[in-house]
Amino acid sequence: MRVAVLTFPGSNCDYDLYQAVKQVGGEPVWRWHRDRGLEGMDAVLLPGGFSYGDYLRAGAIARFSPIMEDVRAFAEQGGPVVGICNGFQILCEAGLLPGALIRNESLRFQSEDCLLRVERTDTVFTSDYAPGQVLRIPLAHAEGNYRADRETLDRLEGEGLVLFRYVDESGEVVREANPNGSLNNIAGIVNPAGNVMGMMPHPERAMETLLGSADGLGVFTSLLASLATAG
Amino acid sequence: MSDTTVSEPRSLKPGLVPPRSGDPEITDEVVTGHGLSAEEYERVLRIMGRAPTFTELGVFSAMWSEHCGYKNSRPALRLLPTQAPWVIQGPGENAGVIDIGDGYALAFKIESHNHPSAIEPYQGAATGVGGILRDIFTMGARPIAVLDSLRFGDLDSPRVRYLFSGVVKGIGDYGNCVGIPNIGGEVHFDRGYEGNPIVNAMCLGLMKHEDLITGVAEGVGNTLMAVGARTGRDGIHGATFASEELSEDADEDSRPMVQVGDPFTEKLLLEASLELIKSGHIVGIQDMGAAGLTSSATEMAGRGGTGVTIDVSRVPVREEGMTPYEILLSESQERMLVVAEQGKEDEVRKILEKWELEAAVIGEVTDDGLFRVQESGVTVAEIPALPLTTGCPTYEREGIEALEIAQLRDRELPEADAPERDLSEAVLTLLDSPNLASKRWIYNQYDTTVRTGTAVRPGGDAGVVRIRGTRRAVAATTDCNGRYVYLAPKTGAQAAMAEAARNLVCTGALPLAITNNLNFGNPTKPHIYYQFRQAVDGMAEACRIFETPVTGGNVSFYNETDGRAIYPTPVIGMVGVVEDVDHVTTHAFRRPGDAIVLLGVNTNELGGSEYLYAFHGLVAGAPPSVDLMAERSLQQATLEMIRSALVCSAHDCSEGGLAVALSESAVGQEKPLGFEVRVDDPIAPVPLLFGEAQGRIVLSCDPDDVEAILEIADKHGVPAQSLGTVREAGDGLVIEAGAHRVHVDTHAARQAFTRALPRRMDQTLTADSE
Amino acid sequence: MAHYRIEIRVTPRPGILDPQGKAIHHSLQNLGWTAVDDVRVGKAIHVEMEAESEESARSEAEAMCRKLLANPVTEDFEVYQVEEA
Amino acid sequence: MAHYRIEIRVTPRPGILDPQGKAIHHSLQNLGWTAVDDVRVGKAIHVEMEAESEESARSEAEAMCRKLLANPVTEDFEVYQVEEA
Ligand SMILES: Nc1ncnc2c1ncn2[C@@H]1O[C@H](COP(=O)(O)OP(=O)(O)O)[C@@H](O)[C@H]1O
Ligand SMILES: [Mg+2]
Repeated sequence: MRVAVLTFPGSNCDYDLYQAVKQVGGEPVWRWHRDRGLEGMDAVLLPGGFSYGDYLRAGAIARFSPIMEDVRAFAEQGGPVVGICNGFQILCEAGLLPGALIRNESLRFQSEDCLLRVERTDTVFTSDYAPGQVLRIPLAHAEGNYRADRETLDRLEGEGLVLFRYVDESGEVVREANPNGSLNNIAGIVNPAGNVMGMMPHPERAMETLLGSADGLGVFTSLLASLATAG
Repeated sequence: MSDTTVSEPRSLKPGLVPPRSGDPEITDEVVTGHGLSAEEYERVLRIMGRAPTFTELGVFSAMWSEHCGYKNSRPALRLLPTQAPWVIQGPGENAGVIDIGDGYALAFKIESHNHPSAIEPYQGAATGVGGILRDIFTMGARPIAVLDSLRFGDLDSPRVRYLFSGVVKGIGDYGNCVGIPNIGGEVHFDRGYEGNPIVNAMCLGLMKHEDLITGVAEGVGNTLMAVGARTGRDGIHGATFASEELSEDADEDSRPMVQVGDPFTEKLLLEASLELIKSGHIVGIQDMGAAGLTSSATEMAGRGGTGVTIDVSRVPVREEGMTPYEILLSESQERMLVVAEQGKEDEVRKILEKWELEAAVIGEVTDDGLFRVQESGVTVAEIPALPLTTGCPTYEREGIEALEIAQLRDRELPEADAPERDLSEAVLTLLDSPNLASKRWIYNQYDTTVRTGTAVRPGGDAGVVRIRGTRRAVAATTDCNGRYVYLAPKTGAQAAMAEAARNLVCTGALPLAITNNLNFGNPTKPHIYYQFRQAVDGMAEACRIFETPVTGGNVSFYNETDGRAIYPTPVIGMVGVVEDVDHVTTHAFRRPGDAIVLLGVNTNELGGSEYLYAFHGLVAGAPPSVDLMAERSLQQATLEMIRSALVCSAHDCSEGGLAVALSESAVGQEKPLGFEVRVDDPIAPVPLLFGEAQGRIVLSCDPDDVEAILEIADKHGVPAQSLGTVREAGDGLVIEAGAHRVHVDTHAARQAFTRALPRRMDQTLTADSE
Repeated sequence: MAHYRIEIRVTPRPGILDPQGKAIHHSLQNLGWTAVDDVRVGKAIHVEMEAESEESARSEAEAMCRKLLANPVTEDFEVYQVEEA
Repeated sequence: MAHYRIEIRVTPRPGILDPQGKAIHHSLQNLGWTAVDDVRVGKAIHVEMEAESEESARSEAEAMCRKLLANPVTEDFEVYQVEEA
């Protein structure tokens, strides 16, 4: 399974994503933002980091990178696209996912493990998790505060497009578990077609217990499994 | 005072250079304003065989500043051991490099940005991180971790809170953006640093042996290229400025323009530099750091035994009308000087373009030993290169201990015999002390997990990063207790070395080498020079006994405000290797029922302790003594226990003493535990619980393994005793000391420990608070 | 063609949380400015460009805002000053 | 007492590197706005407060800038609009 890992100027989790894909048996392929073409790719990953230094707004400049036209086309044909952290921000800026990510309520960069509840397991990104499973996954961002207008939010909730939510240890959605002020404790969402996913926490950093947690594996094994059945 | 310089290097005499129109005339005031003494100026005249031009004077001033020239430190630094079979690159390069096995090498270095951070904490600290990252990747190594060692005044001052929060944000924003995990550091708050904070940043980088490259201008005819950001007027004469004392009423305009960091450009520069080095198109590369283009060009020529010619009109600039003087001395960030193989300039440019950066040809390597600067072809400076770097005058000074410090050390201490307060309350108060409390408020602002290598994050004894594709990991720590060094510089420096080594072995790592950052006051004052010299002596001895040579470092003098010096603070940055990631150990107790064992000996030493500062506002007494041989045995014993898989947790026992070390192991983790221990040493309870005796480590292990642990300790001649047991959180923290009993509620202890910094920092911050 | 200096203001849309404005408001109150009852923080963007006329400079600036400088989900923009220089 | 709306601009001091402005400038050029030759980015701060008079509102705002809103080492500020509302 060939999985494109994009690198924008300022991406810094591309290496980690590359390793994660490799670890679950996929074939990661580097793609520099000025390279064109995603032919032959089975999935596309947009990494975390600080594309263009997060200047202006996180993701605002990267969304105009040449490769983003190909990402849009790839997504429109139903290809799976995952944006993590800065990748999520880019997908929102590009309009491939609804809403926006603004400054954390604390106004500080926030780096810690968070607990996430898996809201749906019938997607290509979460099929290897148990319903309601609580994951421990590192996050590290300054702009992860998810915002959308009322209407969009109602649609996300109504159509079950929220994939991950910040929760406490017992799996409850509580204010204290919310690291950045996101509406409804939203940590990750999927588009209505179910093939474009964005999340702020970093599953690729939770791939082995030596580093603290292996709970992020499921995102990558789910994706690879779906590609195997699709292909 | 004696001038002990090596004989002047032989070199060509420079030709005549007419003054450049528009440049100021050189008067006595101009010379003094450039920080050169009359004798030093005499020396300039001898080297030049004529009067320097204004541009040339600027170059001498920067290169012979304390910061670049190590005027007052070089003779003492020669005393430090620098060799071991695993040292690949010792002092003198952008960073030191050691072999860490499996074909890998580790580059590492520490650097200070104290002065810039005192003026503009955010940018000062940010650019400090930027500079140290560049020192690492110019060696061909990819940065894999950052640590930061910080000192501020007491947090009840609004100005201190402003500095502290700005510095932390600056360090975080820069490292986070570039994507280098922070794996540890330290911070101390003490009135001894009021007005003059310390901001030291350390970086580790990983490479394969064959990727090593150095900052050498080799090969006559090779091309000098300026790479990265454009040159602006920022930070002109920063190196000279960093070599002066701060004064509260310093004229704003006399200060160099603040350098602003651009971590985004740094990230591109990092990738481009590593690609350049791999490409084989370049022979040398160096950061344009302190004293900018001047120091990078002359140092590279000095190391190569060559000369260089630069035309400043070819340097890409940010502003119009910059003079040669300004271009040569600008400290604009995110710039590199590269020596490209002749004919490979376009290849170099291509790589930089891919990363959306500029590369401009600005000069070439020559064989005449001269640093020659031209402006559109007209020579404006011509100086023998070697005397600029190695010919800097150096001074070995008389040191005398200040009488009042000797008196402080000898004074009688309160509570050395009997406690004046409730001991349980005292534990809670100490856990709430910003010096002992959790530093989570800091490292929550640092990305600690990017690059997916961090096996031990900040908050433990040392940070640990595993090396992908091997069983190995590297560990690093920074340590220094300035109070100890203040009270007894030699012992204090040895305590810093000993603590660093203990911190490493507690994570399962064998200490291998150090870098150091010597933060002191004005070395021309005899009692400051005394501190400096004693500290270096102490460090040298410890380096020899621990077999941890020095591979590089940094000296920051003149850390004084209005004549008051900081505590002498020789920060030790120590690195080590964990041979098998299975040995990685942390400080946190793991399971109720585990046995708690103390390695080392409790002593009756309360001097220099946090207890005295917290309850009596005192920095006094003799700091705890250091037995280097005993420390070494302790290190070896601990490592053997860990490698034998006998140890569940290991924690260095130092600041705050035994009571605090035990509490940290219990509540310094997300799921706190309790403990119950008994200590029967015939020592009064306050020094027993809160004295900071060196050479101690608190372990926990399976009760069945206690005997094996005691046996290993015995084999190494390390005293050890079983103290008690890890308990459930609900059982509280219990210490019986003779007839005294400490009982602290676990939740209360955790609250004190975790809330200490946030509680103090959740207040309005303003830039102008006094 | 003439040279224009353009001042643009990009501000959080009403109803959108403005954490920075909230924090500054809070700080101002702590510092004694109790008469302050609202603070909003946005970006002040200064652009210099060549253009045919003031109108065309303005309309270019507005186009930049729509395309790049402001995010319509969370921000409003205003080109409040266009000056020939 | 009356209610005032105050607009403040805090900008990087001339000569100080503005990496954000640089990146936006670069991006605008890539998007075809080649006539742009400089971009600087600062903060646009909107304050609402009660004050005795326009002058006093202005002088309070300037005091806020000096005390909190601008960093004197790296930033200049300007209270460019004070309006009764
Ligand atoms: N400035 C800092 N940056 C990052 N981590 C820090 C900093 N200060 C403290 N820490 C973390 O908190 C831990 C505890 O700090 P400290 O009390 O100095 O520990 P120790 O006495 O073991 O050196 C450090 O080991 C480090 O991991
Ligand atoms: Mg320490």
